Amino acid sequence: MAKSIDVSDLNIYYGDFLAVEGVNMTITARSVTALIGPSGCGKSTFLRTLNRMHEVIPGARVEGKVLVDGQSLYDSAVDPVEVRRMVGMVFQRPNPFPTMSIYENVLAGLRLNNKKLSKSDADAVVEKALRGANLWNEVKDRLTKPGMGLSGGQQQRLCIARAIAVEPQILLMDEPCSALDPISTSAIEDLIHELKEQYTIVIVTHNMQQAARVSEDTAFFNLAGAGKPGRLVEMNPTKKIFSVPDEEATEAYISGRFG
Amino acid sequence: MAKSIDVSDLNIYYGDFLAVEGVNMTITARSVTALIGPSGCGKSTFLRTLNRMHEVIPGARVEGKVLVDGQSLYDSAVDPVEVRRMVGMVFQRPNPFPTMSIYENVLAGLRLNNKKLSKSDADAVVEKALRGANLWNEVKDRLTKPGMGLSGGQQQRLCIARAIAVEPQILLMDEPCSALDPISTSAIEDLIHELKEQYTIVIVTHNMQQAARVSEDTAFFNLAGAGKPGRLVEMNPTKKIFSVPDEEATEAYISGRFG
Amino acid sequence: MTDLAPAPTERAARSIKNPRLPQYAPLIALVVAVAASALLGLTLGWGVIPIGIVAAIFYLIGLTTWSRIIENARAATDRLVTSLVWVSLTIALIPLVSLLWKVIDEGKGALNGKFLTYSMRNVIGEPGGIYHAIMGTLLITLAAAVISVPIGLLAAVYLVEYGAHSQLARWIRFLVDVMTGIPSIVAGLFAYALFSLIVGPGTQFGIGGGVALSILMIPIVVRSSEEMLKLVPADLREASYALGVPKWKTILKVVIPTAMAGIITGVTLAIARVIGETAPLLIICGATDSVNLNLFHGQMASLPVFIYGSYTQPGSNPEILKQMAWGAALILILIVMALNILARVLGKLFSPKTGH
Amino acid sequence: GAGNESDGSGSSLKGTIAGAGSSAQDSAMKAWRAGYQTDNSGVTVNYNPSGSGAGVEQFVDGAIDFAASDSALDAEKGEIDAAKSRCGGENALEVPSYVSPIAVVYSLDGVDKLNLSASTIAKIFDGKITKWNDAAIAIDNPGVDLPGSTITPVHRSDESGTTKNFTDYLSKAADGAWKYPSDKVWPLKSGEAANGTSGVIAAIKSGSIGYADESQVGDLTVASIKVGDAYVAPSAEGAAKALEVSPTDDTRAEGDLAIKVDRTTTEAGAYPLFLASYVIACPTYDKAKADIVKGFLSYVVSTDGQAAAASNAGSAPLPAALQTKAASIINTIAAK
Amino acid sequence: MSTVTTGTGSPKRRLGDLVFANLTRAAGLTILIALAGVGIFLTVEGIPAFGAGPDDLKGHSNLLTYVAPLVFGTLLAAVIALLIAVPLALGVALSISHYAPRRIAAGVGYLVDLLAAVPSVVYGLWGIAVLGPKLVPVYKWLASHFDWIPFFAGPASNTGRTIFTASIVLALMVLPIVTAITREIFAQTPRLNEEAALALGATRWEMIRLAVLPYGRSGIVSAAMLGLGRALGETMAVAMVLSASGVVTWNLISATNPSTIAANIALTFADATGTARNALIASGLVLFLITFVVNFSARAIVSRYEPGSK
Ligand SMILES: Nc1ncnc2c1ncn2[C@@H]1O[C@H](COP(=O)(O)OP(=O)(O)OP(=O)(O)O)[C@@H](O)[C@H]1O
Ligand SMILES: Nc1ncnc2c1ncn2[C@@H]1O[C@H](COP(=O)(O)OP(=O)(O)OP(=O)(O)O)[C@@H](O)[C@H]1O
Ligand SMILES: [Mg+2]
Ligand SMILES: [Mg+2]
Repeated sequence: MAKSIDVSDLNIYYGDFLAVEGVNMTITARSVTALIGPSGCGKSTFLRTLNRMHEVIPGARVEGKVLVDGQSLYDSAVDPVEVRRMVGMVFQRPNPFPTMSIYENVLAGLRLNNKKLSKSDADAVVEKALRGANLWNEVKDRLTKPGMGLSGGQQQRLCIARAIAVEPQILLMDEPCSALDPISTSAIEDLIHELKEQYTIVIVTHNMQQAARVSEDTAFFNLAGAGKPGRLVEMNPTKKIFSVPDEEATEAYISGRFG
Repeated sequence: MAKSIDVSDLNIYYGDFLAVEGVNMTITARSVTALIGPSGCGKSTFLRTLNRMHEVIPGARVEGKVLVDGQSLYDSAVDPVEVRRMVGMVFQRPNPFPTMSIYENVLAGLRLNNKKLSKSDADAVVEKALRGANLWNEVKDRLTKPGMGLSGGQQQRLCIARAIAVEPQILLMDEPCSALDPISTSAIEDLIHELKEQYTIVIVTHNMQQAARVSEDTAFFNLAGAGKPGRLVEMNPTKKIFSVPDEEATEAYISGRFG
Repeated sequence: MTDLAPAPTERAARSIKNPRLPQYAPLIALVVAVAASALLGLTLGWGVIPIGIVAAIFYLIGLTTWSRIIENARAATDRLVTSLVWVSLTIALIPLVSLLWKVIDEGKGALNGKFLTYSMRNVIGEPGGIYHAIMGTLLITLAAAVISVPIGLLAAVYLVEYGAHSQLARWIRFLVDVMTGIPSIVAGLFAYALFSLIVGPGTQFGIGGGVALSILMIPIVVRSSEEMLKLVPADLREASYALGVPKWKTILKVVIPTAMAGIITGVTLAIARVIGETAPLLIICGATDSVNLNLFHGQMASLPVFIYGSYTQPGSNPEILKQMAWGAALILILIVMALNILARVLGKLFSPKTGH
Repeated sequence: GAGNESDGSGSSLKGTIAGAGSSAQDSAMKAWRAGYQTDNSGVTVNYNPSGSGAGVEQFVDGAIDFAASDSALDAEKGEIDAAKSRCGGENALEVPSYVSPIAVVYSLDGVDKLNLSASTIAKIFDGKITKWNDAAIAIDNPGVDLPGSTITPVHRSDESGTTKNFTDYLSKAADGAWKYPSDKVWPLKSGEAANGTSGVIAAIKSGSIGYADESQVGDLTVASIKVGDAYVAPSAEGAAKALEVSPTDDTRAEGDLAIKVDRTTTEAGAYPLFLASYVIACPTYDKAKADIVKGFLSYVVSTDGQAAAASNAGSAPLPAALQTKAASIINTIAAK
Repeated sequence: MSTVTTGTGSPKRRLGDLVFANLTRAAGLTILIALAGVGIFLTVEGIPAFGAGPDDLKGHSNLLTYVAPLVFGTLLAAVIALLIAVPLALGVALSISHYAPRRIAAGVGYLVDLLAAVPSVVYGLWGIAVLGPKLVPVYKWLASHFDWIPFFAGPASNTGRTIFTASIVLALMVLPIVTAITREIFAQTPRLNEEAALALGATRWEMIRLAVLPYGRSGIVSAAMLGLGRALGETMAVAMVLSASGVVTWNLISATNPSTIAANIALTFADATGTARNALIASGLVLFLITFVVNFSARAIVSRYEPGSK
């Protein structure tokens, strides 16, 4: 069910401010693509155009094309709500719904979309999603407890479970581990490994080692200068990026000489 | 006029929480001493005990001794107001008084004691302090403009000018460059070089290179473990710390293996 | 570097040890001031108030002068301001204590079984009850809440979620702020003028009071709800959108439930704020001494109006009615305080659990 | 419902009527309503002491069933015609229901008996006499040791029938010393203003003088006013006597028992500073209400009713002749 | 799995969103309409008063001379209240934000909020029964020693129910709101600026003068104006406490006092009929306009200085 993504000539604006310019990129289905680059270069901005979350911000808009298996996301006939069901997202800070139990959190995507689920179906969905997020064993005895009661890493996995419960085809992750301790981080990284069997995953990370560990392809974004828009400098298989990148800027960034 | 500082068996508390434990340290007059260490280890906390700014926080207190040229800062007969005049401080984020002009900002400290400063004396003090902070040439034509109108780096130098205008003997700086761009940073570093001719300077920094560039001595603070108080691990000449530190933890920290 | 400032040696000579007053100096000054003033006052036959005022003046002058002599001018100013701050706090709290004490002292005598269960119908020459006024107050306030809460909450949702940066929202936000300052009597006149034109001249009934109070209540509800909605992290909205949930459902199912504790607290405080209003009800609800539970017909009693009426027009049994007025004031204050406490409790009760 | 509002019924009458108007009659109304409602527990009589003017207006608007007013309907203001059209073209009924002496109250240390003539009272309230030991006061009070302190006159700040009758008395009895017309609103800006009778009572502190319904003066000392050559203290009997010597207004239609109060009577024992207040009703009502209005107002002017008012409101019972006339007028009330 | 396109047309906005968004907008508009309604209905019902004569205006020849003394009294009482309340409020706010230990500060804050929770009619009771009588000797003393100051010309009231007493009660009633706003602003003073001042060797008061007060200046002004708005419109306490004759006088301690618009309405509304009611409503409109202007300015000041707005 995973899908590939084709981005062509994408310009991303916040009002009049051009934040990211001229991105062309192809993201392979059932693989992990990492987005790296210095702060402010537009990684998050770009990521959010892939499920039309960008336009949630007032005044924000895009020019250009994003195709998911050939279907254009920004077609006027396309309902952004439907897009977001197809393209799930996990955020930097874990954000379970504080008023809901663990069980309800997992079901939130389905329930809020008016799916009438029988109790046994719902149980099945919850178990499947939590297992998928490697969280089942830790929480199966306290499903009715508030989701906020979990540790940070558990909360993040709960958010992943919540995202995959609606069975998206693509999963976007914006620095999913940056608020987590090393143990939780490695739990999430393991999870990403498993998830890519089924999902197309795009992950933003500041941690070069993480990019190297989890991704097949890496895209390096950079700013051409202060006040200039961010742009895609280079996209290549991760191995190549971390050994012999095409661009000098990539090399400089990866070796830690700036950023 | 600079003075040396002797710290012995200093325990620093926030209420019941022991933040820093058992510091013994001697800071040489007319030199720059850098404090380094991972976040939360108590560098800022320790620094603020050197001019009794620590006790500004409700419930905060210290045990132990801080001697400045043999005078105990925490003696009951000592007036903290006088201590702070003698030991100036520059903060992480530049904080000029927003309602005052550049000129008034520089004079703010002096005006407190010396209400009847003649215009010519005041002019002289302002010029001297601003020259001392390497800011005179940039602002001499707009002394009556608000201090907030300057760039971040200029604001920080304005704060330094404000601090040295009261002619302290010691200058404490808590990550004075962390909010600044590289060019402003190097202006401040140059300034520190000049200031140490006259002042005893203690600087907290996260930037190892900066510590190496500006300081004569370096003190490495660390946490013994999560929830445990911070402590001074090692203090040595900067050269030695960055080449052959006594402690393994120092080595690990400096080489970037943790923190 | 040119040396323009005073010679460094002079500065270096400055000692950090200034002479200082003992830590308990303010206490000593206070005791001495009070004692001196009391002595003076008792010999000259003053009352408590002049003694208090003179004691405060003695304290201010005494401590400042002492510090001026022993410490220095700056320290003296600092002590003067510190003392002024404490004196002003005392001055502000004395009336509150006096008021509460008076209400309790005068009001407790009125409290008995009949007081809360009887009305004033057919009661002459003996203490009756305020059941009719309590019911009126509760009904009118309930009506006000029923009008205000949906309008206020929805408007807050508009301000935070939909209008956000629009010109309209800016105006609404601004005028809501302005509206918080509408005099209550004007709200009463508005309701009166409104229903005079709609229903007929001189109409007085409970729902009119509800409308008048809601004019006072809506801005409070909007402001507090807006603050609470703004506190809901954008994260949560995004999390919900990212699950493919439409905006309106996100607001109803995620944003509002998350803010619920704060909203309820705000509404409760708004109720507490308007439940003691007198002036508008005097104009639009009138008064009666019987129980009237019909908001849409006939005059309706309320606690504040009962207090006002009983105290200012006690008729032929002034002692009885004045005592009842104090009793009703006590009940009213208790209700308001109970609402304030309830607001806190509800806030705790509805706030999202973290489950420890 | 409240513990005292039972639903059991003593008579077959059932229904609610509403009245409004005179606040002076409020205490009496309470007594009347209580008495009548006790006998007829299915009946509710509401009364809103909103003020005479408001009562008449609401009556004319048809918002209430009867009004109570401290002054008779005023032909000049068109009230009689308005009331007539309210009552479907028939003249409204108007009978005195409440008569109460108005006391001149004062507080003065060491002086517990005070005699005042109308013109002295007028000068005091007009600010012409400002000290207690003024010659004009001394003349009325030989042998009394009057202090030289300032007099603070206290008056009503709200509109009031008491004020209207007090100023009416001054304008008629004070030999020109009071040049303001009779009015519900106190005509002067000087002196201490107090809201309501109780406000006036509360404001009478040492050195003050005021006027208030006699039934509510409580422990305060009251002055005697000069009637003829004697000084008369306020009392229900004195007021009743003064009322008896006052003629009814014969320009009025039948059923309108307006009285032209004689403020300058010299009748021995009469106390002409009093307030006479009326109830105003229509001759016909809906079937549902006619019996209740008739029953209630009959009770008001009955001996029982007047006695109840006298004991609860301290009013003077209507003189027998007036009472009979009033009762017969009320008795004409009928269903449409 | 669902497809991305959902039919033809432009489902940019879903029905639910459309309905809900408009519902909330309607609620917002209702508020604007209500506010306009207050002005409109008061105007409509107030207009007949322009034709009112002395009968309906307590002897005044026209509406203007009727309302003018009331406006005077309203402003006088409110301004005196403010003169008392603002310095006190600043003191209380500072004690909460910068002087009291945190535990005490919370308690004090709660007590001050309690002042706001007391219904105005109870203030009225207290003013008549406690404050007024307690102030009588003070007034007597002022009148006998300071009668050369017009404010204290006397003769002193016997009951203490003067405009000055009313102003003190008003001051108590506006104290909480002024305190709440200023303490909020003081507490928001950037810690950095406070520490900058302390690190220069400032005493606590000098720190407040250097960092706190300048930062809160506009907030103090607008808090005072909001307090003014409250004081102008406060009704019952004044109506109960004040012995109101409706004169224009600067004498603050005598028995003969100016009245305020709000108190005048509350006291005379029940008795008023016909055009007299219209006149009261017209005076209410004047009060509405005054408070509107005051609150409007106050809010305008606040929003001008609010961080993030231009
Ligand atoms: N809501 C917004 N409105 C306006 N500009 C924005 C907004 N969010 C981000 N930007 C701007 O867009 C540019 C790209 O920001 P973005 O957050 O995408 O960077 P990033 O690469 O994700 O950085 P980081 O690594 O810090 O997360 C920046 O210049 C940023 O200031
Ligand atoms: N105001 C305070 N109240 C209570 N605890 C505090 C306070 N400020 C700091 N701490 C605690 O004291 C310890 C030391 O903090 P401090 O700010 O001195 O660390 P630091 O080394 O300066 O860190 P950083 O590099 O992040 O500035 C930390 O555990 C911190 O949580
Ligand atoms: Mg980002
Ligand atoms: Mg720090």
